[in-house]
This record gives sequence, structure tokens and C-alpha cells, in this order.
Amino acid sequence: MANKFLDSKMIQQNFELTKIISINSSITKLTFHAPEIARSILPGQFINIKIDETTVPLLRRPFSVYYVQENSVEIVFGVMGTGTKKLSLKKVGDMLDVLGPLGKPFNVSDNEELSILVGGGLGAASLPLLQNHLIQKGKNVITFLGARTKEYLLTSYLNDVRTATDDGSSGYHGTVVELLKHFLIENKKKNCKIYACGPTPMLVALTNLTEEYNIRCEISLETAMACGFGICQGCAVELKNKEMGFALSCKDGPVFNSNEIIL
Amino acid sequence: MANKFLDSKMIQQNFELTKIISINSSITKLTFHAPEIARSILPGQFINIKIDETTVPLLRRPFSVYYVQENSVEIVFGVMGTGTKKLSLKKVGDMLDVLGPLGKPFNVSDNEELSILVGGGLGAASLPLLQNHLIQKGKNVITFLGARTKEYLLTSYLNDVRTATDDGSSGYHGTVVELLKHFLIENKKKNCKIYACGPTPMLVALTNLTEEYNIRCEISLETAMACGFGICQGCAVELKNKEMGFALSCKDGPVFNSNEIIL
Amino acid sequence: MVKTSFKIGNVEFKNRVFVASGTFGYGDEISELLDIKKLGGIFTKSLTLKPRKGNPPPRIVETASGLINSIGLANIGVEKFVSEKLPLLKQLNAVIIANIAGGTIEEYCRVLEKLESANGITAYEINISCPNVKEGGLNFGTDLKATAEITKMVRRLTSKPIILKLTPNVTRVSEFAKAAESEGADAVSLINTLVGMAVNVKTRKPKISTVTGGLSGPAIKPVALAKVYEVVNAVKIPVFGIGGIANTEDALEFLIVGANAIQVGTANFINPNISVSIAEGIEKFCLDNGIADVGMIVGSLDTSGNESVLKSWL
Amino acid sequence: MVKTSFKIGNVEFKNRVFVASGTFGYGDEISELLDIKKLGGIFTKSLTLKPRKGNPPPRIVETASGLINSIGLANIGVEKFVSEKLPLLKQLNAVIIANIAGGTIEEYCRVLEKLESANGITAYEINISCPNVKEGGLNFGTDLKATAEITKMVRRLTSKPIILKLTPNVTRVSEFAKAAESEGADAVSLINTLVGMAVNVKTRKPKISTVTGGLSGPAIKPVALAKVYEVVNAVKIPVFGIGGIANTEDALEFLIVGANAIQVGTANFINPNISVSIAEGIEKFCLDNGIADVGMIVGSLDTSGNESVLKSWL
Ligand SMILES: Cc1cc2nc3c(=O)[nH]c(=O)nc-3n(C[C@H](O)[C@H](O)[C@H](O)COP(=O)(O)OP(=O)(O)OC[C@H]3O[C@@H](n4cnc5c(N)ncnc54)[C@H](O)[C@@H]3O)c2cc1C
Ligand SMILES: Cc1cc2nc3c(=O)[nH]c(=O)nc-3n(C[C@H](O)[C@H](O)[C@H](O)COP(=O)(O)OP(=O)(O)OC[C@H]3O[C@@H](n4cnc5c(N)ncnc54)[C@H](O)[C@@H]3O)c2cc1C
Ligand SMILES: Cc1cc2nc3c(=O)[nH]c(=O)nc-3n(C[C@H](O)[C@H](O)[C@H](O)COP(=O)(O)O)c2cc1C
Ligand SMILES: Cc1cc2nc3c(=O)[nH]c(=O)nc-3n(C[C@H](O)[C@H](O)[C@H](O)COP(=O)(O)O)c2cc1C
Ligand code: FES
Ligand code: FES
Repeated sequence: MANKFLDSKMIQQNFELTKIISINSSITKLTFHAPEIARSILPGQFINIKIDETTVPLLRRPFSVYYVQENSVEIVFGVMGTGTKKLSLKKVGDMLDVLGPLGKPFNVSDNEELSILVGGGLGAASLPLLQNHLIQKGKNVITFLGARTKEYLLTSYLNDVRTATDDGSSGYHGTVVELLKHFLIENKKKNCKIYACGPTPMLVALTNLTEEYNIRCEISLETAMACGFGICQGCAVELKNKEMGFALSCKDGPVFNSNEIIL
Repeated sequence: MANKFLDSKMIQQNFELTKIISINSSITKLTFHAPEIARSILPGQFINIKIDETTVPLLRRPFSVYYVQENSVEIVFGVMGTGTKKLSLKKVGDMLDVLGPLGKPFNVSDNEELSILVGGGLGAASLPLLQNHLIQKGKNVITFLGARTKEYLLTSYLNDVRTATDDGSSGYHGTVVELLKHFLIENKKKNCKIYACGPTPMLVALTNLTEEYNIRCEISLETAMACGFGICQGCAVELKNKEMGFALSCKDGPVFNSNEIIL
Repeated sequence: MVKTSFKIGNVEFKNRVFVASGTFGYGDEISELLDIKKLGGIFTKSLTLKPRKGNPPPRIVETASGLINSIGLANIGVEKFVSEKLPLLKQLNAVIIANIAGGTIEEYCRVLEKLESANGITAYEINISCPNVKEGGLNFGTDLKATAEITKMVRRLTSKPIILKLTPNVTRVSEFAKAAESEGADAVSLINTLVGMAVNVKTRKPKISTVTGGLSGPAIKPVALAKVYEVVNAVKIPVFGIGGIANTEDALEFLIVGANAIQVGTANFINPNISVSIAEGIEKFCLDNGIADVGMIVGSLDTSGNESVLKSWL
Repeated sequence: MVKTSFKIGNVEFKNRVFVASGTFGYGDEISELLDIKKLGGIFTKSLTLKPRKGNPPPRIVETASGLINSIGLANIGVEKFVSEKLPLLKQLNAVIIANIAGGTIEEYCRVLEKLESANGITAYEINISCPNVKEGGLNFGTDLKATAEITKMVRRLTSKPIILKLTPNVTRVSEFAKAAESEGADAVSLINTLVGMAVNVKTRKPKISTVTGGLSGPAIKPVALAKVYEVVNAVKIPVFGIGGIANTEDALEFLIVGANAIQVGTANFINPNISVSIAEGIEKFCLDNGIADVGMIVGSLDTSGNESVLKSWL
């Protein structure tokens, strides 16, 4: 499982925070000035952030790049624990210690007629960049977003979005995978490909669905990581092919074909 | 060495930060709304602050109360390490987890004619409150402040101040204890008493001076502390009288008679 | 209503949250800040036959998420404890477990005898992390024979529960737990502090007057959990889990691993009320999860699907 | 100019800062981010006779200022290392110390032989924190006899420096250091990880697939310093200090205590360039303090005025 995507060279650098927006009470968007990352990041790749100089949290925290505008890079995140809590308290002008770009991007060079993006909760953070790359490649792109409530739907930057919420507060009342299934049934498109990111239960349901309908599907995982660049072997992912042992989510992933791994 | 000053009952409470001032690039003044502390704190007592919810720093950090105005309490501090660094980054509106008042205050009920306050660097933080209590008792008070440079001289709130700096940037060019010595030689006051707080070398020099001139002297120590309220026994201070064992700086101090302890 | 009480020997304790020896003074000092009746009990500062002044400063230093201490078992001595502290504690209705330390086995026994003849002690905890004076300072707690011998000797002196407090600074702590069990201890508690050290790079001096000291606090919680796991799988007697417990979740981790009760140590210094909060937090966890008895959490670790380290080699 | 080089056996190393086994891959992965020529050397991931897939996920979990891992010595095997990785590393002019692991003493020997017949290894580090398959999984590193036996057997196979990597999970690590020394080891390195554990309170499952794992990072630095202190006072051979080193000051603490050199582990994950920064930081410290040779720092701990724990009892 060698990494074929080392074209975007990993750097470690301090970047200045230029904008902080509370999208709502639980989601924050940070923008920082990072021409080097903005230039080289590919959709599905991630960056690894050292939250502060203390040892709590000890390890960097991985985040997808949400969007890139000129020399600026955006991330969105929710407060999960100490790291994201501290990150949400940063101020404009603070410096952010970033390592990246990391990981293997989505493959945007397939020949599908319709590209279907599927995001669950904050997993949607990796979709806008992906959408734009696919459009550049001349693809038709639609997006399905699912979340607990409408507050968690990250619809910005996305062109053609259908939503599903657990509480019915926006769009379909149910899971995003159910919504997608209805769509697939109604639109017997032959040649589509799915790109997905979200919580594991969603990815499991999606993997089952795409196997049933025999649709190509790439999924991006949020495996716990110690280093993020392939030296600790902490981020092992089980491969369906037992012979192959484990893949490393940070290097061989975080994007995998849904049919090659065991979730 | 039992504590006779439990009149000011220890409380643990969260107080709101109402003002943050950078006195200069290295000294910060925080003000928080804490009627309970403002009412009960005595000069020389301290408060113990939990910097944040993480385990770095693990222990609370002790600070003198710098000043009290109505229901507000002020502290001043310099950035020494992780705790004070993080404290300096707090924002107005943040809550401060405070335990206090703690420790044995200065004895302001002696019968001296002249009260001489001596502060070294940020040690001066405990002097304004002390000055006011002494004045209330009808005492004559003058203050000697020493610091590396004039930036570190905390002259606010103090009425009659003489200064000494290591670099000569303000007042006497030399140590505050030398300056005090000149003063004592010139003004052969009979009945004075010294109240001091500052770095250990200053307190050692002062102890020697006051022994030579046979002047009463109370000093406030900044011993490292784990609990601050007498249960860990970590803040031991050696007593001159070996029979007595150790005193606890947080409970039997931080104020001691200069002739009872070994620095 | 959640059942929080549990038994050791024939003694019933109100709940499973205690404060650890040496981290709560004698129990009377901070009675203003918390209601010690709400705890399972209080483990006193280690008591020795004679008063001990303790080690010279510096006695403490903070490390990454941890604390090194070398207090040197400073204490007022067993006699003064009985005459001055015990009456106060009885007034506060505290359940008191006396922690005993010594430099010789005889000293342990003498201290216990003096406590036994007083009134108001519920159980004894034997701190064997002390240098055996007769064996040139070899720590009792790292010497299997000495551990067995102390247990045997103190066992003869009382019918109250005896809890052996084990040191983690050994290769196989479960052997020490088994030795205590087979000599009649009613329970074991662990871990005491890990040997630790820190150096002042400017002065090139150790940051602790005795060069090395005992490491405690959140830093050591993973080690404590692993040691408790080893011990609960080796003995039948109850186990007190100790080490880095600072909140309800930490306490639950120990209970799930198999500790019958827990002791809060260093965290008392930061939040003197934390032990009572944890007792309340455990009760709330049970209520929220429909658990009728805290005891149902004890040992509920689910290791199905886990792999042994050896298996990975075969 | 500050002298930074030092010798082990007849091998001279450029400086005293190394990267620890398992925390730097095989050394080639992050050559973009730092100049590995600037290090004393690289300790490779543990190499075994056959490739190892390693343990199932989850393999890592963060704790307070620490990290628990259970990678399970996943590695490509010694043969692939020699054919694929070694040539790359030679191109980068890296000084390579091969770390060797095994389930039997024969396996250790076979791995060493294969490396010995290749070209480009400077020294060997023997990782004895592995389950002895023939002894039912008893860890080699906690068994004094096995430690001596491994040292003796590998010693016969090479004239290159042999460094025994000791586990801290024993009562007296100095006895293991002495055993290694007397069987001809050129140096010892310590500490490997502490046994640690963490529990997911919601699922009641261990957070690591093998239930317990190895604790590393700043949390364990005090323990590592104390163990190094114990060992440097017991043996004459050089000691590599390891455990929680994350900056120049941490490294200096180990040197002052008596480590001849240090290895950076977990900190590489956070800042892949940190080891080179530390090497530079130590040199700067010497320049600033007029120290001509880093060796003058080694063992410069000032314990005058310190008190022994035993003395406090007498
Ligand atoms: C490649 C990659 C890309 C990611 N992109 C984003 C993103 O764009 N936006 C975003 O909000 N998050 C993203 N994440 C997840 C993010 O890294 C975690 O939320 C973060 O590490 C949590 O750190 P913490 O210190 O706040 O929480 P911790 O204190 O570490 O954990 C708090 C709780 O969250 C759980 N948790 C921690 N990490 C994860 C995880 N990776 N997945 C699921 N649960 C976890 C823990 O088990 C614990 O219960 C990404 C993760 C990966 C691996
Ligand atoms: C009773 C009392 C009252 C105090 N009042 C004030 C005050 O009003 N204003 C103020 O600025 N400071 C005061 N201090 C000192 C203050 O508590 C320390 O500066 C603070 O604890 C440092 O925390 P830190 O995490 O920033 O530094 P750490 O990371 O803990 O330490 C950084 C460096 O500072 C040194 N250091 C730490 N604590 C002390 C100390 N107590 N004395 C000397 N050196 C120390 C350490 O050895 C280390 O070299 C007081 C201390 C005590 C005991
Ligand atoms: C300052 C301090 C003093 C201690 N004194 C004693 C003692 O007298 N007797 C004893 O058995 N344990 C003593 N301990 C050990 C604690 O009881 C406990 O076992 C250890 O600190 C680990 O728990 P923690 O991480 O919650 O603190 C002491 C610990 C600290 C921090
Ligand atoms: C993810 C990880 C993998 C490790 N793998 C090995 C290994 O293969 N062989 C070995 O001898 N030590 C291994 N170690 C132990 C380290 O080399 C080192 O001894 C330990 O982590 C303590 O140092 P630190 O606190 O600086 O990380 C590993 C440590 C970590 C964190
Ligand atoms: S996170 Fe370290 S190898 Fe993937
Ligand atoms: S700081 Fe704990 S007793 Fe003084």
C-alpha cells in the first residue's frame, strides 16, 4: 500500500489566524493565511494541527481542509474534547502550527457521469474542495448532506444539495443514506460514483448500499492518529484482503475504496 | 504553629473576569468580581487559582491580592511559565476558579512608629493592601520598591515610594536593601517595623540587615505549593528552632517573622 | 434509588469513594469545604509511632500532568492523632481508615495496637512503601517476604479490616496482592506513587530534596489502571483503585476494570470538594443508565474481541 | 566550537541525540522534514525475522500528557529491511542502529546475523520487551536470566556495539543493566514504555485492542529520569536516556542525571524536526555556558545537600 500522492510535499509551519466565525453554538470556522497549503492541498487530504505548546492535548489534531480562497485555508470543526475546545478559543492573530498536506486524496480522475458527494455531520467538511475539483474535471456533481439537526448541515460552498436530518428540521426526515437510496432508485443512473465522509455507522450503511447497487464508492475515514504522516503505525485500518495486513489511514488513506477495508 | 487566622473563611468559587490590563509587555493585571473575597481578604493572604480545566498546569497557582475596590479583586503577575502564560491570555467574561482567602496575614497591630514596606519585583503585589490596612490603623507608612528595571516597579496605589533598580533606570542604582540601609542610617528612627515580600536573595539580605539593626521584620514567602490550604505538607519551611520541625508556608505563612525561619 | 454501599469483611461502607492517605491531611482541615460524611471514608495521613518532621524542602514539584512529592511521612505520631485528631473526626461523623507506616515490622504493630485501643477507627491501611530500616533501606513493598510478614503480623492484632497498600514499583504487583491475600488481608489498595525524579537544569540539582520522590496525578492513571487490572485478575479480595482519579469518568474506569472502590489523591489539592462530586457523579451515572447498584459496574470490562499480546506472537 | 561527539565501544557518534525505535519509521519516511545526518543516529523500528502485521486497531490512545500504544511490532521483517530500506538510508548518510525483537532467543540471533551480513548498520539495540514464546509469554525484559542469556548469545555474533534496551516494568532495573553489562553489552538504553491502560466508559471496552499497551510521552519523564539515575549509579557502560523528551531542557535533564546520550520518541510524532532542534539546542546551551564538550554535562548532577530517603527514617 505505498503512497502514490507525495506530489504535495508535507511542510510544517506556523500560519496566522485571520478569521474566526462561530457558525453556530457548536461549530467554528477558522481561516488562516497559508499560501503553501492553499496551493497544494488536494480534496480528501488533511492537515494536522498542534493546538498549543502544552502537553494537553499532547498529539496534533487532524482536520480536513474545508475550503481554499486565494492564499487562505479554512477548516470547520465541532467541540469534541480538549483539543477542539482550545482551538475554538483561539483569537485572530494567533499562530497555528500546521503540518500538511497529509494523506491520499480522493481520486477525481474516474470517468463517472454523475459524482455524488455524501457527507454526515462535520464529515461534510471535506466536500466543498472535492466538489470544485470534480467540477473542474467537467463532472456533474450533486451532494447529499445528513446531520442530527439542521444546525449541523454544512451547506455553504456546495451547489446542488439535498439534506436529511435525524429530527426532520431540514429536508428528508431520516438518514442521509436512506435519502440517497431513494434517489438511486428513482434515478437509475448507470454511471455514478460516490464520495463520502462521515461517522462510521453512516459509512457502513453506505458501503452496504453501494455494494447492493454496485456503485463505486470512496470513503474518507476519521481514524485516531498519533503522527499523521506514516511513522507511528497507530492508525491501522483492517483490509478485507487479510493477506495484505493493515493499511495506514494517514498515508494509505484517509480515503479508501469502500470495498477494500473493514469498518 | 497553629493557624490563628481562620476568621476569613476559605471558599472555592468561580468569579467573572471584568478587566484585563497589560501593565507592560511582561506584567498583566486581572480584575474579577468577587465580593466574598474582597470583603474578607487580609493583607499578606493569597488566593489559589486553577488556570484552566486541563491537567497542564495541574496544580493551582498562588497569587497575592494586589488591590480591592468595592466588590472587585485585582491581581498582578508576570509570565513565568505555563500557568501565568495561560492566565495572561484570558479574556474579559471568562470565569476564574478561585480558592481563598488563604494563609496567615501580616500582623498590622504592632505598635511601630514607622511602617516600612519593602517589595522586590512582583513581590510588591502584596503591598498596596497592606499599606491601606496600616494607614487605617493610624500608622505612618513608607514603601521601598526594587526591581530589575523601572518597568517592573509596581508603584500604583502606593503613597510614599522610594525606588531602586538594578539598571538605574529609576531611583537608586542598586538593590532595594542597600537603599533601605542608607535610609536607616540617615534616619535613626527608633521604632520601625519592616514588612517585606520579594525574591529570596532580597529577603536574605533584608533579614541580615534587620538583624544588624535589630528591627522587627515580617516577610512573605513565595514557596512552591501543591494545595495551598494545609493538607499536602508540600510547602515546608525550615524553622530556626530545629525542635519545631517545619512550618507550612501556606498555613503558618506565607508571612513569617524573619528571625524564625531559615531561608 | 441506587445502591452505593458495599462491604469489606464485615464492615459496610456508605459508598465507594474515599480520599487517599496523605492527600487529605487528617481529615479535619478541610471540613469547611466538603461534607466528609458523604464519602465512603477517609484514609488518614500515614501514622508512625513517633512524630515525624518529614523531609527538608523542596518537597514537591509539578511535572507534565503529574506531581512528585517527598513529604517523608511527616505526621504528628499515632498518640497525638488519637488524642487530638480522632475526637474531631468522630464529631464530624467521618468513617476513618487509619493508614499505618513504619521502619520496622514491630513499629507497624505498635502503631496498630495503639489505634486498636482507641475508639473510632473503622479499618487499617498498611502503607508498605517505606524503607525497611533493618534491611538497609530496602522498601518493604518491593520485598515479597516482608509484605507477607507484615500482613501476617498485623492480622493477628485486629479483627477490623486490613487493607494492604501496594507499591507499583515492582515487576508483578499481583504477586504482592496474592501474598497479602494469603496472609489474611481483607483488601488491597493500589497504586501508591511511582518513583520519579526531576532536575533543575540551571542549578543541576534535583528538584526534590531526596533526589527521587513519588509521582502521582493524572499522568499515572494509565499505569494505575493496568496494575489494578493485573491484581483484580489475581485475587478474590476487594481492591481499592488509586492513581490520577480527578473526575467521575476516571473513577468509573477503575470500577469497570474491577476495583471495588476508589481513592482520590492529588485531585483533592486542586479541588478539595472533588471526592464528594465524584460520589455524586457515580450515583448519577447509575441513575442515567438504569443501574440499580454501583456494584454492577465493578469488573464489567468487556474484553470480548480483544487480543492478548502473546497471541500476536504465535 | 563545542565537542558534541562521543564514543560507544570503538564507534564514534556525531552527537548525543538519537531518535527512538518505533517512533521514526525506518528513517526514510520523513527525510523531507529534517536532515537526519544531523543526528547521532537513528534507531530503527524493531525488526523481526518474519514480517509482522501488528495488532488490530485501536492501537493508540492519548492520555494525560501521554500516549498508550500497542502497535505489536508491526514491521516489514529483517530481509525486506535490508533489501529495501537500508539502501535508502545509506543514501541519506544516516547512522543506523538496528533495533531487534524476537519471540525466542534464536530469533534475536537470526535477525542479528542477517543484519550483520548486510552492510551499513552501525550498532544493534536489543528490544527485550517482547513475550518469550517458549516461557508462556513471560516478558524477556522482566526476567533477569533471559536478559543475561540474550545478551550473551547476541554478543557472540558481532563486534559492533550492542545496546540492551531495558523495560522499566521491573522492581530494580539496575540489576538488568548489570546483567547486560556483565554479559558484554556495550551500552544500555532505557526506558521502554510503561505498561498502561485506558477504558472507554461508554462501551466498557479497553481503548487499546490488546487491553494494555505501552505508555510514553511527557507523562513518563519523571519515571524515566529516576530509572536512568538508578542505572547510571550501578553500571560503568554508557546509558541512553529515553522517556518523554520533548525539548532541549528535557534532554539536558537526562544528560545531567548521567545519560551519555538520549533518544527522542513520542515527540517525533508531534514535531518531526524536534530531534535536530534538540541537538542544536544542546550545542547552544554549551556555547552559552562556556562548556567545551557536551560530555562535561553528563553526570553533573549536584546532589550535595540532598538527603536519602533511608536517612529520614534513622
Ligand atoms: C483525517 C481526519 C480529518 C478530520 N477532519 C475533521 C474536520 O474537518 N472537522 C472536524 O470537526 N473533525 C475532523 N476530524 C476529527 C477531529 O480530528 C477530532 O474531532 C478531534 O481530533 C477531536 O479532538 P479533541 O481533543 O477535541 O477530542 P478528544 O479529547 O481527543 O476526544 C473527545 C471525544 O471525541 C472522540 N474522538 C476523538 N477523535 C475522534 C475522531 N477522529 N473520530 C471520532 N471521534 C473522535 C473521542 O473518542 C472522545 O470521545 C478529522 C479526523 C481525521 C482523522
Ligand atoms: C503566596 C504566594 C503569592 C504569590 N503572589 C504572586 C503575585 O502576586 N504575582 C506573581 O506574579 N506571582 C506571585 N506568586 C508566584 C506565582 O505563584 C508563580 O509565579 C506561579 O506559580 C508560576 O506559575 P507558572 O505556571 O507560570 O510557572 P511554572 O511553570 O510553575 O514555573 C516557571 C518558572 O518559575 C519558577 N517558579 C514557579 N513558582 C515560583 C515561585 N512561587 N517563586 C519563584 N519562582 C517560581 C519555576 O521554578 C520555574 O523556573 C506567588 C506565590 C506564592 C506562593
Ligand atoms: C503529597 C502526597 C502525600 C502522600 N502521602 C501518603 C502517605 O502518607 N501514605 C500513603 O500511603 N500514601 C501517600 N500518598 C500516596 C497517595 O495516597 C496515592 O496513593 C497516590 O498519590 C496516587 O494517587 P493520586 O494519583 O490520586 O494522587 C501521598 C501522595 C501525595 C501526592
Ligand atoms: C508508537 C510507538 C512505537 C514504538 N515501537 C517500538 C519498537 O518497535 N521497539 C522498541 O524498542 N521501542 C518502541 N517504542 C518505545 C520507544 O522507543 C521509547 O522507548 C518510548 O516510547 C519512550 O520514549 P518517549 O516517551 O520519548 O516516547 C515505541 C513507542 C511508541 C510510542
Ligand atoms: S498516524 Fe502515525 S502512521 Fe498513521
Ligand atoms: S501547600 Fe499543601 S500544605 Fe501547604
